[in-house]
Amino acid sequence: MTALDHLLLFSAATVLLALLVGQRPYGGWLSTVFYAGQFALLMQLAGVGYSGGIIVSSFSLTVLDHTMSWRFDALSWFFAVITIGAALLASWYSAGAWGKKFRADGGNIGLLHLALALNVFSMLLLLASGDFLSLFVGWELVSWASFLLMVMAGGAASRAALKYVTYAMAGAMAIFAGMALAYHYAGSLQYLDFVSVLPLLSASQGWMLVALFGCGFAVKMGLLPFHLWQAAAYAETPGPGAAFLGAISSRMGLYAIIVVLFQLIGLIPIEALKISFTFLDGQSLLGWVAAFSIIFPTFTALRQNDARMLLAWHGIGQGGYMLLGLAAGDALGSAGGLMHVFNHATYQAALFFSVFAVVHQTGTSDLNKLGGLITRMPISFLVMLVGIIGLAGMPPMNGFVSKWMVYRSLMLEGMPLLFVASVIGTLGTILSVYKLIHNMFLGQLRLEHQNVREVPWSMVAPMVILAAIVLITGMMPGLVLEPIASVQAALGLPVVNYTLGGVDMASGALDMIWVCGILFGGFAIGAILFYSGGRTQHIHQLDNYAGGHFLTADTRYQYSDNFYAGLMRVIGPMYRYSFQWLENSIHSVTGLLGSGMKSWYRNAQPSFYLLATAVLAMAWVVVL
Amino acid sequence: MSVIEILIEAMLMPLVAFVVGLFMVLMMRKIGARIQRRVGPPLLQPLYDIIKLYSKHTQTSHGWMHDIGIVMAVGGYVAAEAMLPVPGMNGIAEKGGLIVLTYMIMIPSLGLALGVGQCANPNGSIGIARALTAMLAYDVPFVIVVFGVAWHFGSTNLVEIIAAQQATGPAGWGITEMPLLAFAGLFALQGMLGKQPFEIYVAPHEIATGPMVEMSGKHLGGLFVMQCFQLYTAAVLYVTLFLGGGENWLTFLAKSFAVVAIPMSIAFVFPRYKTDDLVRLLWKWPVMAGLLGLAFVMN
Amino acid sequence: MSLPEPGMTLYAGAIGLIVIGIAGIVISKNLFRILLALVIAEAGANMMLVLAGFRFEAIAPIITGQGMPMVDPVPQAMVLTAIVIGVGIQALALSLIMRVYKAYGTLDMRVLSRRLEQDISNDAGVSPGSSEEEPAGVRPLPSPMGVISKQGADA
Amino acid sequence: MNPAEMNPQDMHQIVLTVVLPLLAAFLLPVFGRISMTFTRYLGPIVLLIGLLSTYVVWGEMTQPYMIAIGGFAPPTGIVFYIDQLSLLFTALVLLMSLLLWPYHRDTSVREYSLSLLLAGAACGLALSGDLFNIYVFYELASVASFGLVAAIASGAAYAAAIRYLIISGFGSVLALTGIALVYTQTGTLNLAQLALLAPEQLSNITGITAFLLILLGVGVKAELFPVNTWVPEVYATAKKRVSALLAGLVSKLAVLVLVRLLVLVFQTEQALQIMLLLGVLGVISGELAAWRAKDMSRMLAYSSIGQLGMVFIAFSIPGEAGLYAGIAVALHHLLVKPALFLLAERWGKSLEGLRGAARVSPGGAMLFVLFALSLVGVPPLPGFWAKLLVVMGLISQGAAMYSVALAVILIATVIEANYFFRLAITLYAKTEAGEKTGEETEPKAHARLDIATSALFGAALIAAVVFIVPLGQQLKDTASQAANVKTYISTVFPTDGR
Amino acid sequence: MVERRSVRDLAALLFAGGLAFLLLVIGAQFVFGSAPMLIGQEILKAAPTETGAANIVTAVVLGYRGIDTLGEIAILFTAATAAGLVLGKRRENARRDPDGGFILVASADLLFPLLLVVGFYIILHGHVTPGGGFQGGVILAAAFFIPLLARPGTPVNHGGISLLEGLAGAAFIIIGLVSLYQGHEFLRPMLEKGQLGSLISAGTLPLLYLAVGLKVGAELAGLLAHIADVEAEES
Repeated sequence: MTALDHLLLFSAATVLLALLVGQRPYGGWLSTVFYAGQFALLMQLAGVGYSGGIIVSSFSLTVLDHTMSWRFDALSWFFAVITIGAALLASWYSAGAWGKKFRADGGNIGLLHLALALNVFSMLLLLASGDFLSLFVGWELVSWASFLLMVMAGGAASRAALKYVTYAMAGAMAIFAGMALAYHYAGSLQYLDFVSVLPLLSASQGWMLVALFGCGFAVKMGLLPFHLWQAAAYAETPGPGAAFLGAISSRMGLYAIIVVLFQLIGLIPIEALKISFTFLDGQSLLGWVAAFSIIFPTFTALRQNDARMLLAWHGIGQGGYMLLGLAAGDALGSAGGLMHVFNHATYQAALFFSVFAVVHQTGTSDLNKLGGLITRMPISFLVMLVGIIGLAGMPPMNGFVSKWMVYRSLMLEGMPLLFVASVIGTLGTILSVYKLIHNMFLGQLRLEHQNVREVPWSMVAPMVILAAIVLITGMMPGLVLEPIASVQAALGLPVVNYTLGGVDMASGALDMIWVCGILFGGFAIGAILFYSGGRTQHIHQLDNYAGGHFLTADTRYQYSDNFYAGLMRVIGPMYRYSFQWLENSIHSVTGLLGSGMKSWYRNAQPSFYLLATAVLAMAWVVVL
Repeated sequence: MSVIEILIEAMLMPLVAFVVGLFMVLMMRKIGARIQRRVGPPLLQPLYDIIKLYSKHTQTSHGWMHDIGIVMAVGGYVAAEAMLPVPGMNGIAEKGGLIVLTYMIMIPSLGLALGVGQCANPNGSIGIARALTAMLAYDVPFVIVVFGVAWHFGSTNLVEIIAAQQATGPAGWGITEMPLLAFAGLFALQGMLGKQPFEIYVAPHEIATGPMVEMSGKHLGGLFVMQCFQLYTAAVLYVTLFLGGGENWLTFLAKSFAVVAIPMSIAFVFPRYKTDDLVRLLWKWPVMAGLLGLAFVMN
Repeated sequence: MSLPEPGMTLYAGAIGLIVIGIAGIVISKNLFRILLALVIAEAGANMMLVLAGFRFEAIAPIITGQGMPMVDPVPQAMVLTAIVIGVGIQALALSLIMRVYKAYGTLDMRVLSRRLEQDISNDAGVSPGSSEEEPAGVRPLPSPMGVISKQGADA
Repeated sequence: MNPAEMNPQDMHQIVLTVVLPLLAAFLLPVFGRISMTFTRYLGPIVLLIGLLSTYVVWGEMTQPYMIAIGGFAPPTGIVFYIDQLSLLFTALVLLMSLLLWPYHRDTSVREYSLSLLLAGAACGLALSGDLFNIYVFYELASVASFGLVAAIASGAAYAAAIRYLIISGFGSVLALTGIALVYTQTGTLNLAQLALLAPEQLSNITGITAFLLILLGVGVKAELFPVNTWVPEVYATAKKRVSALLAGLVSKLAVLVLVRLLVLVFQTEQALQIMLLLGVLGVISGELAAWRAKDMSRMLAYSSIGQLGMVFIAFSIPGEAGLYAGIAVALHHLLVKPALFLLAERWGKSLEGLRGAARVSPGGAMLFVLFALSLVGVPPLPGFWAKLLVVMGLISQGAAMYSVALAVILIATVIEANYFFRLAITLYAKTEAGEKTGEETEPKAHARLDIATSALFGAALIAAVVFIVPLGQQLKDTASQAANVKTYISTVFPTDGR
Repeated sequence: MVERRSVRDLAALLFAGGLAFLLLVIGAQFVFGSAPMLIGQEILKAAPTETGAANIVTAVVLGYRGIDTLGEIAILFTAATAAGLVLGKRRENARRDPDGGFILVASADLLFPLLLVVGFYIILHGHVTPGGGFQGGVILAAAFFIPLLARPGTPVNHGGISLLEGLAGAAFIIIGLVSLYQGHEFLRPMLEKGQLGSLISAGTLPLLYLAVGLKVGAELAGLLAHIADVEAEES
């Protein structure tokens, strides 16, 4: 029994617990405690995470001559920290008032806890996978566990979940095919044999493998063109579930991509795969996929009118940065990509938490039905402020650091277009997050929200913790970069030269301690200047004038709909819904074929088929 | 270089910036007056305005975010100045660099946006929406420029960039090495300053000065201070990237004022663009020029 | 070319029976005729079976003292079996046909299959389902515009 | 060679699995005049006895052996060949017939005897080692199934049954022709002897044609692609227990027969290719049609066509791997599909009518999800391992056709997942009183018997997950034993080649 | 619609022609009239000693391929049962067709005993002369059925028929089982072979044939009776 076994068993125990007492009022708290326990067990493995090395599970299974084994290395540890942390906070968030209200509204809180525990367990299995078979098994389990989490809300959620499960199965089958191909080439499903046989493969075989695995994993990651399922599926999931999924779930795809494409196959062979008639090779293809995955979803998010959808679409977009950084392939870029996984998890969870806090109090997440809540829910506002600054990637939050690294590595690698694309993505993010916070917390307060209160501490605490993490890791990125460095070492990538404050390198270092220090200093000076002026009198939130005329509170003058009208006049025509169109076309073509088949089976003279087949087959035989 | 010295410099640089910024505002208004055949304000008028606004008696605030927004707007620039090397003082330029600065000068806009947002005035929100759109518009050519410069000098460290240019003299300045990028940068500068023809977000006759609509007293005063910093930052940044920074204070100030003078004189003879026209314009010519310049720089 | 030897002729006859029967099965629309065609085809198949054990100037496999060569008894036994099997199936088919006629009042295969489809669908409470006449529910290849009008939230 | 340590009494007992059901069936009408309760329990008792003897034989058998019926040495007489595969299927036949026995009070004696006859015939199919004998048992099974289909006594059932009868009669004509060709060519019917002669006498056009004719004839039962148009209408009209029996059991036995012939006699390239092609077409057509189906019974019917297509694909992989994969897939389908049909007993109507059915019978919904997951092939459920075997087997064949088949299987899986979970979501959909339209009726709860039976199947599925490792090993042995032609021949002809 | 049908029929004809052609092509390589007879020869050699039946076809039907025969009577039984299930019982009060005329009735009564005798004769001599259980059984069925045709009015005693068929079939199997429980294979011929060609010979084969004959007769009779017994259309 190694420490890894303890972790997995304890995670399974959490599932059992959620199954047994999930329904009870104290079930949420108990499972939160259990997640804390998992976290503690994970910290026992910190050696793996910080100084590298591999810890192997003592379980191993041989089914149908295929051996499945599980182990943990720095990469698994890094992702596991995020997973369990997200689960811990999510279950904390749902344990108290939120859970009560959820049950009161007819939700099945026990199922929620169960689904969450199942997700964590299956993700740990996936992260611990030590060969293709265990990887695939873990992958499928993760897919179906998250399906359970998505589908439980019913209604629109179940529609989205069905879409998800179709995409996920398609992806899984691509992986299955890739796995089979690997088996065909290597003669076994063990990583080592695969790596040993890799150099012997021809370019076309290499393309086959990369394409199958890449597409399969890309589906879960929500990379273009497989992104359509994600936003709705995540957004419709009940609060903590959405936060959890948004934080980590789709990153499992990234994990698999790292393991298979970067660790096993490696960037050099991928770079060697040229696309004929273009200047592209495998690596730059990855880069461009990532870039488009940044831009399109970000600007789709800009058009959303539902806070949850907006965040979910940004989640897809942010995934692009991670892949972009990794595709850049140098120390800085890969470190940035990996760090962005952590950062994104933190601020995305914080944002979802604060949005669902608002939903919890007001019952809607429609950006046209909210506004002015800053005075009513100040803490949620602050959390969202921290979150959006992180999401937009501006100092002093951690999102800035990881993006900075990606930009830097793109500069060093000399990829101007990708650089510009990623910056455009950031600018779009700034626009849409301002819309988000403005329409929810700023502007006019609606009468029906006059006596909304801040959410109780059981929901506030996780939010604040997350916000604190976003800020602290923004000021001291070294905290996160340390394990990442060992991850890079484990992956065989060049290791980033990190300091506590950021990155130390010639030609442009980054020291966030100084930057943030100066920034807050600047704020201090600004504050001194400001408050040295005459004393202000605060006027009531509903005491507003326009053109000198008093606006009664029931007149709606919140500028929320068709935000950025001018911009939309320019880029509006660019929204072609091509992917949507593609999806619908596939759907309806399948339908057409299906009905064709049905009418084939409704034949008046079945014997005719029999005769025809017999004759044709015999003719074939005789002719041959 | 000890922490104390850095801190002192970080104190001094914003002060210098503020003073220079005041004179830039003065020059701007003078230019405007001259073009309109007016006399123009006296020497210390900008300072008087600020003091007056700060010391007004009726100071109406729409809530704490309204105040903090202004604080962020000013503070963000104060911090940004500490990263913008001036002759003799580098502040924390080595610790940040070009990209950090680029994002740093977005913070004031964000603060302003948040502050305006709480005023619950649709005109203000509309103004902010337009301002952010404009930012999206002019930042595209700007980042192209940033990339080009960083690639050309092989560094994002402003100090090194300046050093590299001063080592070779005017022949090695950015503007001679990469004129196309400099041209694109000029557009970005114009946009950054938010003057005509790119001041749709203020549009006094349409949305009643947009973001400023609910501002009065020291809030407006804060915005005045911010404007000083804004002019200074934009000018010095351009000087640093393309005009070889300042060998000494004299050349430094000369270059900076010259850089500010250009957009001003453009501003007062042009009408303003609609938002979408603005976006189209900034995404067409400067971007083309910038990409072409990149191609030259990177070949 | 010479006259085909008698074995071949018999074989041709058997095949003829089979093919006639099969053609009848496939072409005729009336259930009863189809059944008769089936009987013919079976007869043909049985004939082929007998032929398998057939040999010239040999007697039936019954020991009568004089040692003449005998034909293969096994196919005969098999044919005996096959015939009886055929009889059983035909009897069952006949009774089914009577029932079908009682239920639907027709023996036309096409009408039957249509009515059957209707019955099943009505019984299941669903519309008889799509056919060549009315294709799949969604428009085959929707134009992007159509999508835009349909897709509100998720794109 | 009959192992010495095995006493002949037990060896020959295996015949009982075929004979006793027939005997009981003959006598049922007689007993029916004496005591109704006795007749009700006679069937299950007989099946249990059969199971018992199968168990005994399984326990004692160390290697395959044969029984010369009537004591006439092969090839003159008819032999039964008993190896793990045939024993396994005999046991499954009896078990299934026991589980799917028409326990309802209102069942007539005739149905009892028909079910028994079907069971006996199926056992015969599993055991027999003689071409024509197989044909006889096949016909017996067909006639019995016609009767069972028509037993529901509705006009639709009669129409479906007669259509079924005609196509299957047509098929058996072809099969008989094929047998005649084989006999004309070789002059023997004993499979072992055929296996001996095949290489020089049947690996030619005649042999392949004969196999084709037999394939199409027997394929009617096995839901082979072009000759399976009877499937949806029959499964939709017949009693669901009968559909379960046909889809789960009879189809598999037909496949088993074909596989025996393929392995022993017709081991040729073209034969495999044709099976593969038809299998692929079956998968495509079945899954697509199921995706469009509007009522549950026909959805299941179409999907079972698809599944059988996959079975054919699996068996068309040459060599032991093919048998291994094929047996695994067939067993899995045999475990899952009957249970689903049992659930469809009350849920067989339109899919829309099933909104919120989970509230009415939660157990049923849960079982449905379980079986759906296994069919889609979600690890660690058995369906996944079966699919894994198929995929690995296909990929190891280089030929393009096999890769196409692989792609088809994978795509079909996606479609399958879509329609199965579309239904699962409908089952669990929340239905407010307001949204319920007038014509659509409240979904019905399951009969206790049905739910209990399919729960048994579910338990078996879970057990298979737990014991997957030994199970896989056992199947591997079975497959390798069945794939070994030499053993077969030397078992039937211990002394010399003839 | 119409032309689609005719096209389909044309195609069907073409295919049928193709089938004929292909089968002929395949048949062209056979040499008929000299069958390989791998099994046949051995049976012809061994049958008299092994079974003691002069009619070797009988030996094959009941001995070598006895289980085929079992399956076949099972099929008949199944068909009869299924037909009974399908056609069901007639209502007593349902309208019946009138009797045939005097000639029909009288000749039917006349024929009945003769057919009975002939049938049993053929059955019992099945193992020495051509003929046997099936042929005889059919005649028995005819003997039973002709009067029914003559007098549609008489109600049929289905119970008796089913009793007969059940017992006859059972007898066949039980004879087989006896040998099984003497430690031999199922259906091994028992009793001494007797003198080839005489009536009392060939061990159990005649008994089996008797069972088969009765069975077949009963089944056919039952089937015909069922079909004849269907309620006439109320027209």
